[in-house]
Amino acid sequence: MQSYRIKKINFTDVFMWVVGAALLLLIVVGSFLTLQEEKYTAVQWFDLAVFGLAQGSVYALIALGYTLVYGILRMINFAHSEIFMSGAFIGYFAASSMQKSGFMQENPLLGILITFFVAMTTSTVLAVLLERIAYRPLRGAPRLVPLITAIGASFFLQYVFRGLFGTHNRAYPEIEIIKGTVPISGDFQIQKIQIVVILAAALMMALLVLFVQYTKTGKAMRAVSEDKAVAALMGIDVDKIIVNTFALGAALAGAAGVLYCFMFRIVTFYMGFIPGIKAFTAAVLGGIGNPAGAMLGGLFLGIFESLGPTLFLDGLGIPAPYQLKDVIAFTMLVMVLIFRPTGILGERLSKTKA
Amino acid sequence: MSSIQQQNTFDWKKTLQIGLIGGAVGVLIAMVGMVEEFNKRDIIAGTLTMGWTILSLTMLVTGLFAARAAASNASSVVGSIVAGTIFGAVMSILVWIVDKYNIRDILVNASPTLVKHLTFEKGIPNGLFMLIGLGAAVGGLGGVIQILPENIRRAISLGLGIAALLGLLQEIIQVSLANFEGASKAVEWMFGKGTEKGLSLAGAILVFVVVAAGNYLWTGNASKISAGFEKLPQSSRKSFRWLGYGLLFLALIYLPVVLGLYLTEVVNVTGLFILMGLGLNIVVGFAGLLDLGYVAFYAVGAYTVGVLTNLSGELTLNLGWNFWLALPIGVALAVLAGVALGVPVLNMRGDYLAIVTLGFGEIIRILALSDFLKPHIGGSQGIVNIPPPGFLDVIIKTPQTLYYLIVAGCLLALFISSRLRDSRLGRSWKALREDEDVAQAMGINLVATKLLAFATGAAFSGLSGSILAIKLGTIYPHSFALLISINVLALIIVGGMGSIPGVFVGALLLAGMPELLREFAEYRLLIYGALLVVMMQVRPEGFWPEATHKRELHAENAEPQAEGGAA
Amino acid sequence: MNKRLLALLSLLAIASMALAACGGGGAATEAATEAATEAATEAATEAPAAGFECTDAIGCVDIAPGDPIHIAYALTVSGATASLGEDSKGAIEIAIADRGGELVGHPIELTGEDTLCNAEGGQAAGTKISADATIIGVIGTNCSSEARAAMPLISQAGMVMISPSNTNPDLTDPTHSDHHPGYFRTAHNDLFQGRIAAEFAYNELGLKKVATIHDGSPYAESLQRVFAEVFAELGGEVTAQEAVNVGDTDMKPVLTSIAAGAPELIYFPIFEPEGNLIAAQSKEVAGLENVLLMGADGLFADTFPEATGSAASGMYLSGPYVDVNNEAYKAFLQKWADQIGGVPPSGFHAHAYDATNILLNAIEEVAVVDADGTVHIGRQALRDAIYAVKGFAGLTGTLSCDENGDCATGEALGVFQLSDAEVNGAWPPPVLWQP
Amino acid sequence: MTDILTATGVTKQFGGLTAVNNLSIKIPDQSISSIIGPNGAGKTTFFNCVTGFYTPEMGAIHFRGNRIDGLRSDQVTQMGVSRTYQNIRLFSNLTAIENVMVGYEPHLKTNWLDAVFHTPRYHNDEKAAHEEAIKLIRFVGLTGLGDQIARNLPYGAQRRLEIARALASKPGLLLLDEPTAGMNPNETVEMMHFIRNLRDSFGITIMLIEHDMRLVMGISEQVTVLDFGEKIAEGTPKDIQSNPRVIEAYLGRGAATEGMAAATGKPGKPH
Repeated sequence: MQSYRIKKINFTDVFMWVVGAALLLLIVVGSFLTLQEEKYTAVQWFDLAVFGLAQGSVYALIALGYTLVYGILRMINFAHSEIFMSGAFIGYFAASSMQKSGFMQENPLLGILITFFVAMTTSTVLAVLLERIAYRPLRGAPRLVPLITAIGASFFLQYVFRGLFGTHNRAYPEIEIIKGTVPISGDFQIQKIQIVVILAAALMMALLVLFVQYTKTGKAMRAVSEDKAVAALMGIDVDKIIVNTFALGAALAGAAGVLYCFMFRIVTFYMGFIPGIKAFTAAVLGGIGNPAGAMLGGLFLGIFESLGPTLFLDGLGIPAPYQLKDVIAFTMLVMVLIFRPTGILGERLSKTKA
Repeated sequence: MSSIQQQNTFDWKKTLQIGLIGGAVGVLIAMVGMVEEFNKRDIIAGTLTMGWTILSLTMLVTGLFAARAAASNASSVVGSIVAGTIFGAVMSILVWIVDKYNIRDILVNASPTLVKHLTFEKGIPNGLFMLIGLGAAVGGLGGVIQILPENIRRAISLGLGIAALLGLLQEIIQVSLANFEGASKAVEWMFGKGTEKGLSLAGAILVFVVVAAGNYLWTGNASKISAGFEKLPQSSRKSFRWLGYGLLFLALIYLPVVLGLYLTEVVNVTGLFILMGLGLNIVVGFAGLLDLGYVAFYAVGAYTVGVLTNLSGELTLNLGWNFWLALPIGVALAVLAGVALGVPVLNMRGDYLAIVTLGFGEIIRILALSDFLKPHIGGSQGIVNIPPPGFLDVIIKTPQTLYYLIVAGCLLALFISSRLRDSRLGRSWKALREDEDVAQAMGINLVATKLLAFATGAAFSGLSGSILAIKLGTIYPHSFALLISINVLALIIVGGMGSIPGVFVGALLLAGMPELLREFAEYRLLIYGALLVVMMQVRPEGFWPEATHKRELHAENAEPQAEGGAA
Repeated sequence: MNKRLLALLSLLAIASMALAACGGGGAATEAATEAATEAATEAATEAPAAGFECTDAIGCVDIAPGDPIHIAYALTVSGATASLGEDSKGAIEIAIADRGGELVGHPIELTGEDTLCNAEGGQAAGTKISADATIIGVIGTNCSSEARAAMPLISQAGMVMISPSNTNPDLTDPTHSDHHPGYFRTAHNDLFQGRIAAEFAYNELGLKKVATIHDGSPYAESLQRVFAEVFAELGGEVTAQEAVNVGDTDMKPVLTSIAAGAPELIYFPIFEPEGNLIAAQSKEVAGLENVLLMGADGLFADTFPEATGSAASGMYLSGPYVDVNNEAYKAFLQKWADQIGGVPPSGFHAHAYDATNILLNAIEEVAVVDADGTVHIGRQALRDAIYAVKGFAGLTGTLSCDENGDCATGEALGVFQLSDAEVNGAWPPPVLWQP
Repeated sequence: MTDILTATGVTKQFGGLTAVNNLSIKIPDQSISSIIGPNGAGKTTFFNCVTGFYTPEMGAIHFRGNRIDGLRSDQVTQMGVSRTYQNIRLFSNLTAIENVMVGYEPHLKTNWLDAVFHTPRYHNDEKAAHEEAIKLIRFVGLTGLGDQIARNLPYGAQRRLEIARALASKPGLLLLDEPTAGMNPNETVEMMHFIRNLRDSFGITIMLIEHDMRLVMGISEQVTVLDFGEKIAEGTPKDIQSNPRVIEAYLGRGAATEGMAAATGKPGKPH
């Protein structure tokens, strides 16, 4: 038997490799040219990176919600971006009323905590309602059905918020203690708010890991994500665990909403859409269903978005590179999925379902 | 309360629950501003506004559900009245709060106008009593309808539905019938006079009675009629069918004359969506590949035609080609884009596919908008001065001339997609949709099959975009937002995934109707979203589900049928 | 087979009968299109009253006694840009009310179409308006993209349209395909606003280096382009012309890249909320701590300084300017408060008021009144009358329409400066400079 | 007798787990052979390797002398290998006839243009596929159920429909993965006759995975026993029944429910 195995390589694979190589070349050449120009100082690169890190932390928090739900239900909860928005929105009402009454100025820390609490509660309640009303009746339906429901729910929630609270921009109050910068050395300095965002996000992610690893509910969640039927046989209430997962992801999204608004301050009914898409991209980048992957993907995407347009495109002489930021993000997503279909860290549950 | 008693009476807890949920929905409808906004339109002139129609409908449905939860007929009606009363009470509490406290800073629609509307301008508390009374009455009506026999119930709901629809479309009906001298008197009687909108009260009652009675009689005799048709010999049945096609053809040709300028424009917009819907139906409905970036091909078609034909002199390419030359290139490039998108996503399943296609759509839109490509495709200023093409001696510019082009496009797409559906390729797509692994194991070449789905879908979309370019005469990147993809997706889902007639139904509902009700555009996406969620729960197969083909028992018919189609 | 043949024959018979019924001759399609396209003109020229012969080149509108003078608006009255449309609509209503709702003995009827600030909406509105032959003139559109799609139809139907807020230069550029006869505007061309902003920055502030940002909207892109061209022409340097996307929140990367060119001023004629984010985040970017900021009328709204916070203080805004001490304008604002309530939500109400008055004046001027009260209005005559408007004293200054349809002169523009007062809720800001 | 399928040293691993280890099998042409073994022995994994769902890390699989490991599953089917699934995987929203017509795919030449313009090729293809489907529907005893949506068919009918679909590709080798799972003893006996009839009518080779020992022993000409991915025995049913290693594999681990001793009529494990 000396015959050779017939190779699987075909036209489409070759095509994709060529495209991938071309893009890589573009990135390398672009970066080289930009750096050679020496238009930007080290301080500026540093600022961009820190900013990307802060942005990425928020993406990571939202991405965790996608990943947790996906891990358990194998479904993309498209409406998660609206859960994030709802937290930020209702948090705004808490924060601004505290600001008006002077409470926020007197007890800024307590005020911030209350804002977090209100936002996280709102998100959680909304997510649990959504699960109960829209998703639970669809267990076992074909895959497209819950996905379409989620898309519908996303638009419904977005426009309900628009109807309820109007279209005008609302701004979070400026809180004195998180304004200003912290010097590092020389010209290098970091915004206080960025430190707050990065630390808060890191703290919450750490808590999540501990929760999933060590609590009873967390273990049950892992069991359900491995095999629902077996978990049910072991006496785990699968429905309850699913609700818990939604609630957990939503709480993180609500917190992310508040952090996001501390950074950018503006609240609108459509604010969830773009961060939602980005966070989902991050979750897929890292390997959906894998919490560590979601965190890594979020940070990676944040930094990539912040540095990428300048680094890759500026040197190539492309005008207004930041307009193309999302093109870079999505192209990267496609490339990662082609060459590593299960994301950077891999889907945690890569059981092949043949 | 013993369990035996409970069977005879109704479940208090459940009724309360239904009433409260209904009330919450009512409050939501009021607070997102739909009551106030929709009250600008009358359904029955001077009697019933559209906002109230929606609220009453919610009450009616609440009553229906409450009645369904009860055991006996008598308790159904009582239950539905109770639920309706609770509905009214919840709304009253809302009105009372809105009236007493100023919460407009938070809830923008909690306005005095809303209070005025909801209390029938009778003030508090008189208006509130009326509101609760209305809730009880309409809820009770729901209960009564619920216990009626199925055929009467259907006749009543159809009658109400058609009357509401006519009232809603009054302006359009009146305008289009104005061309016919004889009809104007009847129209004046049927509809409100002068600037009034909606049906007249007498007209509404007439429409309701005629439709309801007609439906009742029809359902009674429909089976006889169709049986009579079945009894006819094969050949005369075929004659009838041809006669039907002929009449349809004539109707299509004369439609723009009857409809007039504006309605033809609405039909054209609907037609462009039908074209896209037929394409996406192949990708999503047949092959089960959820594509959220479908608008990209629409953009490619439009931009290709724009770049090749424009005379603006502002772009690097300044060809000024004839539209008929540019059209096939537009479609071809759309196909190419379809394949280019198809290749990277070949190995991706539903969820990944959705996000990647969405990203692809955004990439195309951002590139169209970018300063980077501005010299070539116009950037944010779009492409202007796309000249209208000529066909023989006619310049295709007015809605009426464009109509024929769009109808031709739709018929072509209809022809292609129904032919493909009934072929090997159609079966392969459906197999792919049902189970990709098994489909491949049946010998289906996934690469070719998927790429053909993407390519065919993209072709229709590209055609639609090419026509859009000459229809508008200018194209802007903003015309190719994600919302178009969502709109097309929603219309094929509402119509029925995989169902070709469903595309037409969906496009009429989700592209034609919104165009006629443009003043409510704000609520378009809210309603779409709710519609998608509700459809998936209640009727995932859509309003006009995909038909199954009878191929065994009618085996002897299969051959001549195929032949007939070819003729 | 025989049966099928029979069916086909009967089909043909029906078809030919139908054709005959339609007046016969020619293909069905031809008949259909002809009938429809001619409907508009036919209706317009239908049955002129005895004693009046319509000699107008593009037809006349005849208004029987008791029938209204019908004008329409095509404004963006819903959605994100609703404030722009409501602003114009209110002014139109006031202008009509000023005349007691009557003109040459006929009531004025105002009907409207929502244009949604996009080309599709503009086309739909244009089609609906052009289908109604009783309409004499149109006030609209708000967005330039709408006008591009609507104007060919409205011009074809013989109507006139006066826009209160289209600013795109193409629309009144006689060499451009988007220029149509019958189109006028009381809004200032972007060429004016971009120029005065650049002149202000170069001459008044004495700056030499600027950067611009747009958001991909045709309006902002065109305005920043004019600004940059004029600024370079004057001798300044434009260090960067950047762009962001609508929906972006993270402006720091783009601002950092702008900072590399060390501009003294950033001109971003965009909208909320991206404008707020740029203003707020610019203060946090190394190298831009002391940069001056300048926006345009897109940010000229009372919500902007409040939502931006302290960063908005000191910022310049260019925009339409009507002297609040002008008696006529004061009276107008009073009427607004009485008839509509509150204050106008956007900046183009004065332009809309002037546009309506120009239209109504011109109708009055060309109307031919019969003994029985029937009024005839020649469409070409109406156009000519508006082209001939000279020295019209409006709220936005003295307007004279040129042969391309531009009625504004650019004098109703100003540069404003925001201060802490506006951040704390005062509105509008004081004007700083007028060309 | 020639061998239609030869597997040599096939090894398939999942992470650290070796599902199939150095497995070599020869299947004679037009035979009926069975693979048995406890749960998780690697039977279905081997089927997946043969049908192109998996690519084995090592070894080679030849079908009619052509190497097929590493090919895509559609290519394998085109070469004449067809299969059914342990948990029925029909195209559940298509009718029974349509399911079978999809199975006929490898013999169709219709392309996009043929389908749109209804060329003679289209008519010939459709006619052939339709006739074949009707024939197979009748053969498997589903006459009159052809227009039913597959998911509405009763369980046994679904099993037979799946076989009809697999037969539609006119395979040389048919792999049946637990064809009697979930059937009662009567149905199982019926299935046994049906499988034999299948081989005799179509002259094809049949290979099955089965738990029901009565069926396996009653029908097979060759039995291969797997345990932990390795072949522990091979031979005629008689050899196998007396093989001590096999008995140990089944009984030694207390898997009495699937034991050889129960071979006398235990229904397959409930589905």
